[in-house]
This record gives sequence, C-alpha cells and structure tokens, in this order.
Amino acid sequence: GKKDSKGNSLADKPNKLTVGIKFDQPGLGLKAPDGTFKGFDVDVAKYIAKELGVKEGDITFKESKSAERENLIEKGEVDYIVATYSITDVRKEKVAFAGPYFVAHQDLLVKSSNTKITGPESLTGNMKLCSVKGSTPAQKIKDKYSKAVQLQEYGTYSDCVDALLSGAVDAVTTDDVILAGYAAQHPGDLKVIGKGFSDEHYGVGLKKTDTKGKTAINAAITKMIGDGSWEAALQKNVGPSGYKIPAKPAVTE
Amino acid sequence: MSSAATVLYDHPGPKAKARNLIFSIIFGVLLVLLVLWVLDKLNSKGELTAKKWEPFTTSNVWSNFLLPGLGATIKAAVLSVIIALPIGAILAVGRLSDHRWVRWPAAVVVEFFRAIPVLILMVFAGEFYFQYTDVPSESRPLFAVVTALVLYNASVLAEIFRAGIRSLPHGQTEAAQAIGLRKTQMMVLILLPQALTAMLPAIVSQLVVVLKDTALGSIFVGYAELLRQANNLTANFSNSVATYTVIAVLYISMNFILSMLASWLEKLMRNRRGGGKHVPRALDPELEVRA
Amino acid sequence: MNFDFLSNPDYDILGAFWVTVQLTLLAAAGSMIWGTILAAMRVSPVPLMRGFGTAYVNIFRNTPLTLILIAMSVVLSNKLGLVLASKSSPTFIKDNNFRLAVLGLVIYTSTFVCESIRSGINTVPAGQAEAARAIGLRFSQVLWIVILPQALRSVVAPLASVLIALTKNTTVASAIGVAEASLLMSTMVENESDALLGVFSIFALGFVVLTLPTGLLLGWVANKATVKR
Amino acid sequence: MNQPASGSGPNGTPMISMNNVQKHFGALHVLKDIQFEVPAGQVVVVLGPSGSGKSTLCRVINRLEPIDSGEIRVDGKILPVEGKGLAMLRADVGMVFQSFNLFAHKSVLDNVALGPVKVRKMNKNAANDLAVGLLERVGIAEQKDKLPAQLSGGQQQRVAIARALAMKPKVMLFDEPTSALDPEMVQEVLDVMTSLAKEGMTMLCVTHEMGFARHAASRVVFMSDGEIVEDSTPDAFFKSPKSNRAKDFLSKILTH
Amino acid sequence: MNQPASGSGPNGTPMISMNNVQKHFGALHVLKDIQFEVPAGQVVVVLGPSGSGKSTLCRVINRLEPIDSGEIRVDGKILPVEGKGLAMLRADVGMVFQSFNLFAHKSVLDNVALGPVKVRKMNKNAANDLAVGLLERVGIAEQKDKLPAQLSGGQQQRVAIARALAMKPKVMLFDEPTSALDPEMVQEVLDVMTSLAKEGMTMLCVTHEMGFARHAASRVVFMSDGEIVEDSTPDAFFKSPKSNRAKDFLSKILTH
Ligand SMILES: Nc1ncnc2c1ncn2[C@@H]1O[C@H](COP(=O)(O)OP(=O)(O)OP(=O)(O)O)[C@@H](O)[C@H]1O
Ligand SMILES: Nc1ncnc2c1ncn2[C@@H]1O[C@H](COP(=O)(O)OP(=O)(O)OP(=O)(O)O)[C@@H](O)[C@H]1O
Ligand SMILES: [Mg+2]
Ligand SMILES: [Mg+2]
Repeated sequence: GKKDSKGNSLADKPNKLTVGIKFDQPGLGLKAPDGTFKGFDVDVAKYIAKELGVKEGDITFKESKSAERENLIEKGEVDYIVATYSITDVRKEKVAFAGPYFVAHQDLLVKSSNTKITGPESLTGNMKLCSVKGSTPAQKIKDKYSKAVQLQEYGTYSDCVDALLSGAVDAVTTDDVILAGYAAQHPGDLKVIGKGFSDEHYGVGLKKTDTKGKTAINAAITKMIGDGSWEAALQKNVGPSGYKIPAKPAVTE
Repeated sequence: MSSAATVLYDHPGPKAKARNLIFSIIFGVLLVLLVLWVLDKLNSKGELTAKKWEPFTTSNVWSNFLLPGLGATIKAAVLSVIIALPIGAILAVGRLSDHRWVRWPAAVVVEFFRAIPVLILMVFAGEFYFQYTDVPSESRPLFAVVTALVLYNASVLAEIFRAGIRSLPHGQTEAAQAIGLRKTQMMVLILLPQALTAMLPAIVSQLVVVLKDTALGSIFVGYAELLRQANNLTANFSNSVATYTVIAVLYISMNFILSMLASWLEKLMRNRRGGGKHVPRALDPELEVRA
Repeated sequence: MNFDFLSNPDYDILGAFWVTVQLTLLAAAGSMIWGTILAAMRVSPVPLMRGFGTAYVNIFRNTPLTLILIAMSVVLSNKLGLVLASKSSPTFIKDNNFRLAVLGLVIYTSTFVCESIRSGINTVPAGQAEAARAIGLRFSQVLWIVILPQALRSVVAPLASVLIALTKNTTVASAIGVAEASLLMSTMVENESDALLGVFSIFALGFVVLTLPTGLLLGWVANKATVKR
Repeated sequence: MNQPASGSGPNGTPMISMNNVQKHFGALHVLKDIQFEVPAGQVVVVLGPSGSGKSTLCRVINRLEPIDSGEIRVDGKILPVEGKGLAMLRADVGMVFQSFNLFAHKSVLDNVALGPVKVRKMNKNAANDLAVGLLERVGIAEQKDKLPAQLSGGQQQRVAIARALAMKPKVMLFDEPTSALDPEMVQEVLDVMTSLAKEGMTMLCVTHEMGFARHAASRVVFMSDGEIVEDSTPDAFFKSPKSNRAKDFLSKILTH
Repeated sequence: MNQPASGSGPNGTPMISMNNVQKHFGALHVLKDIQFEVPAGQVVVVLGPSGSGKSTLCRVINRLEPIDSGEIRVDGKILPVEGKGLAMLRADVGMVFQSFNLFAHKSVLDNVALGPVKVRKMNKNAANDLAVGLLERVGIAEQKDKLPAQLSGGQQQRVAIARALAMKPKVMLFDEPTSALDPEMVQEVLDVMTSLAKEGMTMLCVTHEMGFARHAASRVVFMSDGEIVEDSTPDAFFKSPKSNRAKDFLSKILTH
C-alpha cells in the first residue's frame, strides 16, 4: 500500500490506502470473525478514504499496536492511523495529527449492579482496578486519586473485562469510548460511570511533512461531523452501551 | 505391563490384582468428583453456555483467527529449526575441534545462549530490530521470535549433535581410521550421518520445545501466533475459558503428535541398529527437559 | 555501551532478580513434591493412576508455559475462584499473582521432574530387581533398599537441567504481571532506547550468574553420585 | 521325550518338580508341557541352542516369570504366587545370573549380608561373619569392602554365588554363570561350582561349559524349541546323542 | 625374553618390526620395551591374560594408539605420525576388531566398497565388483544389500574381514575376532582366517582360540604385564611353556 507515483501527499488522489487501526478493540477497531473490520475508528478511516477518493475495497487495514504507531507512520508502512491515537506534543515531534475527531475522557467501567463506585475518588483501599500492561491511565488514578487502590495488569482490555465480569476486579479504567465498546458487548451487565476526568483528543496520525494531506483529512473530518455520519457511526458502534454521545469536537489541528 | 513396572513389581497374583482394582476405583471416584466440581464452577460463571463455544464450530473463526495463528506458530518454529540446525552442527563440530582457538569460542557461544531465557533474548531482538534496522513492522515480531529461538536452539542442537557424535561407539572412529580415511572424510562419511540419524528423535523432540516457545512471542513482541489469537477471539466473544481450552487442545495435539513421532523414530533407530546395544538414549533427559 | 540507567532509582534491578530467585526456589520445591507424587503414580501398578499420570504429563508438558500461566490467572483464579491470598489484604493482587505464577510453574515443571525420576528408575537394570527378589526381598524392600538408592543418584543430572530451565522459565511470569526480571527489562528497553545493549548485557549477566554456577555445582554432584556399573 | 537317570532323591521328595508346565511370551510358546524333576543332591546341566527356553526354565522355578499353566513344586511345596510365601520360597532357592546382578551401590560384604539380615532376620554381626566366611570360601574375602564395579567379572560372579549361598538355599539355579566372563576367569567360577556340587548341593545349571557338564553333572538335559528333547547321563549324551537336534548342536559346539 | 623362530621374511624386510616400543596409559606401563618382528607371510598368534597389553600391541601398529618412544616400521617404512602419510599406511594394514565395528548406517556392500572408493580412489563400479568378489570369498555375497544389524555376529565379522581385505593390505591385524560371537558362530570366522593364513597373508592375531593357534600359527607370542614373555612355535609353546606365567595361563585356559 504505497502511495502512487504522482506525489507524496495524501491529498494527491492516491488509488490505494493502507490504514492503521486497532484489531482487538470492540466498538472502535475490531477484526470480526468474518475478516471484516468494525468500529467507530474504522468508520472514520473509511469516511476519510472516501473523501480522498479511494474506494472501500482499496483500503488495506493494518494492525497498529500503541507502541508502534509513530514508527509505522515514519517508515511509511501506513498512510494514516485512526486508532484511539491521542494528540500529544511529544508525538507531534515525530508525526502530524489531523482532527481531533473525538474527545474522550478517562473513565471507569464497572458492573451495572455496582453502586459503590461513582468516580475515581470512590476507589478506596482494597478496591481492585484493572488496566493493560504499561498503560498510563491506571497509574494516573493511583497517583491522583487513590494510592491504596490495587492494580491488576493484563495484556488486553478483554482480559480485564473478563476479570470484571467474574468479580476478580472491581473496575476497569481507560478512555470512556473504549469502555463503552465493551459495555455495548455486554448490555445490562456493565456500565461506564460517565464522570470523565481527563481529556484525550483523538487525532488521525500521518506523515509530519504532509501538510496538504493533513488539510485534506481535516476537511474530511469536518464534513463527517457536519453531515451526521459522525453521530450515526458513534450511535451504531457504542450506542447500545447507554453511553451518552458527547459533544462534537472542533477540528483544531 | 510397561517396562518401568517390571523393574519395580513382581508379576501380580490374584491378591495384588484385587488390591490394584480397589485403588483404581477409589482414585477414579476422586477424579470424577474433581471434574464435576470444575464443571459446576464453570457453569455457575456461565462459561459452559453454547454461546461461548459455538464460535468454534463456525468456519470463519478458524479461517480468520485460529488457522492463521496456527500457521504463524508453525512458520516461526519451522524457520527457527531450519536455521538453527546448520548453525548447531557448526557449533558442535567447533566444540569437538582439536584446536583450542576453535573449541573455546564455540563453547562460550553455546553456554551463553543456553544460560539466557528465550524471553530475554526476544525482548532484546525485538527492540534491536526496531531501533537499528529497516525490517518492516509486520515482519519485526517474526524476526524477533525467530532470532531468539535460533540463538537458543542452535546452542541446544549443538549439544545434541555433540552428544550424538560422542555417543557413537568409538569403534566407528577406529574402523574409519583403520581403513585409511582422513579426519574430514571420517566426519562427513561416517560420524555426522550416524549422529544425525541417531539424534533425529532428539531433534524432533526439540521441535516440541520450539513450538511451545513461539508462544513467548505473544508476551512482549506481539507476534500473531496461536496464543495471541486469544485476544481477537475474546474481544469478539468474551469467552476466555472456551478460547484458552481450544487453543490448549491445538497445542497439545500438535506437540503430542510430534512427541509420538519422536518416540517412533527412536524405536525405529533402535531396531535398525539391532537390539539397541549401541544406540544412545536419543531422548537424553538432559536435553529433553530443557524447556 | 551506555550504563547510565544503573543510577536511575526507578529501576530496581536487584529487586526484580530477587523476585526471579523467589519464584525459582518456591516453584522448585513445589515441583519436586508434586513431580515425585506424579512419578509414583506413573510407575504404580494401579492402571488408573498410571493413566492419570501419563495424561497429566502429556497434557501439561505439551502446553506452552505462557498459556498455563495466563490460564492460572484468567481461568483458575477468576473463574474457579481459587485465590491464594487474603482478599482483604492491601497487596492481594500482587501476592495472588505471584503465588499463581508459582503454582503455574509447579504444574508445568513437575512434568519434567516426574519424567526425570521415572527415567532414573528406568536406568536401574531389571537384573537388580530380579536379584533382589531372588534372595527373597519383598516389594517395599526391593524398592527402598535396591531401586530407589540407585535411581536417585542418576536423577541428579536431569534434575539439575530442570532447575536451570525453571530459573529461565520464571521470566514467563511477566505474562500475568509479576514484576520479575524480564518485565523490568521490557520496560527499560522501551524507556532507555539508547542503552539497549547495556540493558541486555545486565540482564543476560544476571541469568548467567544464576544458572551457570547451579549447572556446574549440580553437574559435579551428579558425577559424584553416579553408580558405577 | 525320554525320562531316564532321574527319579526321586534320597528322601523321596524331588527338590524341584515341574508338571505339565506351559509358558508363552505373547504368541511364542517357550515352555511346551514341561515334565521334569530334580531330586535332592543331583546336579543337572541344561544345554540347548540360543532361544530354546533354558533361561525361562530356570526363571519360572522361583517365579521371576509366571507360568501359564501346570504345576511347579519346590521341595514338595507348590510355588506360592505372591506375597510373603513367595518371598520365603525364593529365599530357599539360590539364583546366579549370567550378568551377576550384584547390587551396584553396596559393598561386596553388604551384598552378601543383605539377604540374611533383611530376609532371615539374622543380626548384623552374625550376618557379616557368615558373609566373610562365604567370601573366604569363594576366595575373595580380601575384596569385601570394594564396590562390585571394582572387581573383575570372575570375582563378581563368585560374590554372586556367595550372596546366594548366604541364604542357605535348598537348591541353586545357575543361568549361564560363566558366559559373560573373560576366558581366564571361567575356571575360577567353575571351580566354585564344582566344589558346591561335590558337597551335595542340588543344582540346576544352564551352561555351555562342556567340561563342567561332563565331569560334575549327574544328568544332562537338552532343550530345543521349548521342549526337553533329551534327558540322560553326561556320558550317554555326549557319546551318543539320540536326536538330530542334539547331534547338530554338539557338532557346532565341539569342533573348535 | 627369548627371540626364536622368527627372523626376516623371504625378501629380507620384516612386514612389521617394533623396536624398543614403550607405551603408558597414565601411570600404567602397558608396553614395556617391546622388541618384535613379523616377517612377511608369517601368522603370529598373540596370547596372554586380560590386561596384558595384547590389544594395545595391535593398536599401536597402525597408530590407533600413539606410542611413547621406540620405533615401529611397517614393510620397512617408519610409521608416520599424522596426516596423509598415516592414512595411507593404515590403508595398507587391515584391522579386524572384536566388536566388528561395521559402519552401521551403510549396507554390507558399501561397507566393503567404501575404502577402495574413498581411499584408493577406485571407481565405484570396480570397487563394487571387488567387494562382491570378497563377500563371495567369505561366503556372504547374498547378504550384500542388508544393513550390518540384520546380520548375525559371525556374518558381521566376515564382512569386517572382507572390508579389511578390500584395501589389499600387506598385513592383517586381528584383535580377538571371535570373542564377541555366540559359540556356534566362532567356527565360520576361524575358517575364513585359516584360509587367509594358507594363502600366505601376513597376520597378527590376538585370540583365545587354541585350535587356531595350534594349527594355523607359524609362531605364538605370549604376553604378560606388557612384556613379551615367550615367543616360540605353537608346538613348543603348548607342549613345554618355559615361563611360570605361561604355564599358569595355559592351565587356566585349557582345563575347561
Ligand atoms: N521377557 C520376554 N518377553 C518376550 N520374549 C521373551 C522374553 N524372554 C525370553 N523370550 C523369548 O523366549 C524364548 C526363550 O528364551 P530363553 O531366554 O529362555 O532362551 P535361552 O535358551 O535361555 O537362550 P540363550 O541361550 O540365548 O540365553 C526366546 O525366543 C526369547 O526371545
Ligand atoms: N584407553 C586406555 N586408557 C587407559 N588405560 C587403558 C586404555 N586401554 C587399555 N588400557 C589398560 O591397559 C592395559 C592393557 O590393555 P589391553 O587392552 O592392551 O589388554 P589386553 O591384553 O588386550 O586385554 P583383554 O584380553 O582384556 O582384551 C589394561 O590394564 C587396560 O586397562
Ligand atoms: Mg538364556
Ligand atoms: Mg584386548
């Protein structure tokens, strides 16, 4: 999936695209058993591709694990990445971001029956919180809200959710929209608390030098938000969880 | 009765047979109770519902998750062994050399890579390829897994070969010398071929170790082998018990077949050499147990 | 090579290796006990026990350790409710994971202990037992006076390799978040990307220090113990 | 099949008697309806080609191999099938193996004294005295503190004989006791066996040593394919074997 | 020590000559100042108790064991110590081992043809013809495609002799070629050796087969403790051994 001969910019009408997404995140980027990809990130990625003039059949999705994302872009292995990719200054030294197309907030996922946990402050000692190995959200809770809380780390959020369902942990923490994806998988069993306590601006990552491409993607995002596809996509992918669709973000990059 | 039993036990008489039967029954009842308890627990957690197991009856789950994972596992294992074999043979010949300046470096390499956990090698290799090479991200996990497995297994195979050559009756060397073969001719025509066949079972058993070790690729370097497919499966179906069970069954069957093959080969070798008088125990416990 | 990271207080390298050593010692003790029981089953005259022993060994020896350890946490602890620490303890998760890791290592390593012991028994020539029976020794006497003393001596060498393999296998405990050496190393190589070789050589050295002397010492013991025939 | 030269011993009860004994290894019929007695005091040498069932004949007598059917008696008592009874019977039947089978981890003295202490419940000192006496008799008392592996084959086999004798057995079984030995060591073992024979020990010996068979045996039994084909005096057997199988066997063994 | 009955062969140069040969294994002195010749065409049988150094005497001749000091010549040429020279000399000296040592992974035919092809650089077809001829001569041509393990011991040893002969050796060394064989197979190997002796092959044979020593040997050499104690004709040796060690040895060997 390399760019065609016309030029280096995504704005130059490529005929094929390689797009980085998550493969194992329900509601955002998930590889389904039939080999197709589902989720809000996937829908955003497809919308952008359409605006760039690429047919859906000409998109190749590629798994982009969190730690690999800058590298994938720098080496040109993907054209752009839509994978719960928060815009930060450190990352901006290596890649460019378009968007944001979504503003997420760190939040907690608990069992629907749980009334004790109402927010990060209510995580008292001996409560067990789950997150993925090497991720920052869990550490943030320990540092800011509750030193006594115990941390279980797994390789994936699925294992955390599994532990939550079987009662081995009390809460799972990460961005609300990711949690909503899982809640949508288990309607009635799980709920997102809904008291977000930080802002994560999800952007579309692309080559640092491709200013024209960035402008084109920004335009696509703006259009998607404007024409109702944005809300529809969210509703379809994470709506069933009861998650309240947040306000539309302003494209600022 | 198995051969182990005849060393230990006399041929049982009627009383011994009755006693064994009673123990069998008691033990059997305990086993059944344990199994029932586990099933009951799983059932109470809803892990035995059809919904959680059904996915494995659909072809999509196999063609998109399990089979590609299995393929990746086998690919990494086979690549590792194929690359490690010649390196191992060279290291073995090096360790058997008459020259100290060949023997020592070979020994250091072998002992070093046998002392270090494969996982540590894998983390290093993954980061190394990430920082210093242009290997594309897709292939990087495979490279990391294969590199670590090759470094470790070449060392182990070197020891297997060395043991194989040394286990050959000394008479083979002497007979070869006595008809006037030179040192290289002796190695190539007489010793290596016999060591290789004699050690074939051990080499196949090593393949079992390699196959299991590919699963280490799922911990840090993110190689999309069989065990890692559990992420995709549980993300879709939230059925961890079913998923890990199915994956375990796949590993166990593959490795069991390989182990059978190894012991079949061992028997074959034993028979071919007549009564096994000079056949080394191919599944040398020293090498067999290294995991 | 760059070794600046050695002065960074965030990296408790000795602490991580101490966890590795603890995992090794506890799992070694457990594997010896359970492995011996399994071996006893595998050579017992009771067919069902033999069958169980054989099945156990074939199942767990052929399963990747990584999978066993993950199953310890995800299946055994979370689903079957087996917890190995007090739920009200402020360090419950850490303790529980550590103990689950030990248990998983025992479940896996005991298969190798069992096979070493069994092959030790097999190295005792059948003639030894026959000669013992022929002078009128009974089953327990044959076992304790003639077979086991000889079998145990030939078991030292294979058990030494099992112990070394176990030391290295404790790294897999990182799969369920136990803070041993490999977990720390993986964090460090990401954070200290300019010191990759330095980090690797420190951890490699750590394992060489842990495994080489064990191997040499036990190899020497094994040599001393061998029954000359 | 012929049944001469035997009968029952001085006290009327044969030391070993086998009646219609059948034994298979899987499909292989290794003992075919064996009918056979060893009266007390007799020395019986068993000859026959490899695989003819000689070792098996020896080994069923103290039930190191169980039989399929038939009856075996030792000193008139039916062979028990298991437990203490079998152990006690085995203690009464001395056995010497081709490969010595000394307990590799025990000293020569302990090898000999073990049985008296553990089976005959003799006290340790008495057993050691007995053992030293027997080791002197077989000519290796000075080696008593060595491990078996430090002895030559001939010495090891003599220890094995002493070990069997220490149980004060009623009958001794020898299964090719000299065929694993270097030629010069054969004689020292045969000497011990010959002196035992002279002292009136009841013995059943599988051996290829024709000299021993000729000079020390009361009877020679020739086996082939699981059957006892001839059973006669040594003189009769070596001078005029009756069956072709025996003739063939003798011609091969005696030429060189 | 006495040095009779020998001298040099028809052409004056002895086929094997050893001068002041010394050999130790660690502290053990296994060849003590050996002085010894085998003239072309002679058949020399070496006798002696176990551990007396017979095998070592054989093995130093083609340098399977190096010597500490002294001189060994084969057909007049000093034994090279390594490299191509040593390999070529070894090709000229045939050796037959107690344990046959056939190449276990090669067919009988390949075992015999390997040396001619790889060492003598003969072409494959010619070597195969030669091999078949030799296998016929030792009586097992029909087994040529089998693996060694499929043959009886006696057959394997005959293949080993054919393998040695295929190199067209000037002299043949035999180290107890029959002592690993079942008694019924000894004769077939001795027959081959006897016919070789009759054809005039120079042979040095360590063996305990007294029949062979008496009938086929030109000389008998008796070793004890690393020394050549007697060196005489078979008749003289067996009828009137001079040393006590030889008398003692013969008495042990010949009684049974
Ligand atoms: N444990 C066993 N299992 C199966 N077959 C056996 C067993 N022991 C002996 N046999 C077979 O039974 C037959 C008789 O064996 P046995 O050892 O009694 O013969 P033998 O006359 O003592 O021979 P040899 O002179 O070689 O010692 C042989 O064909 C042998 O292969
Ligand atoms: N490779 C070796 N290392 C150490 N000692 C050895 C070695 N080979 C032989 N010996 C010792 O040297 C002495 C002579 O051995 P050698 O094999 O020549 O005797 P032999 O007369 O052939 O005996 P046998 O009749 O038992 O074959 C023996 O004491 C033996 O133990
Ligand atoms: Mg036998
Ligand atoms: Mg010798």
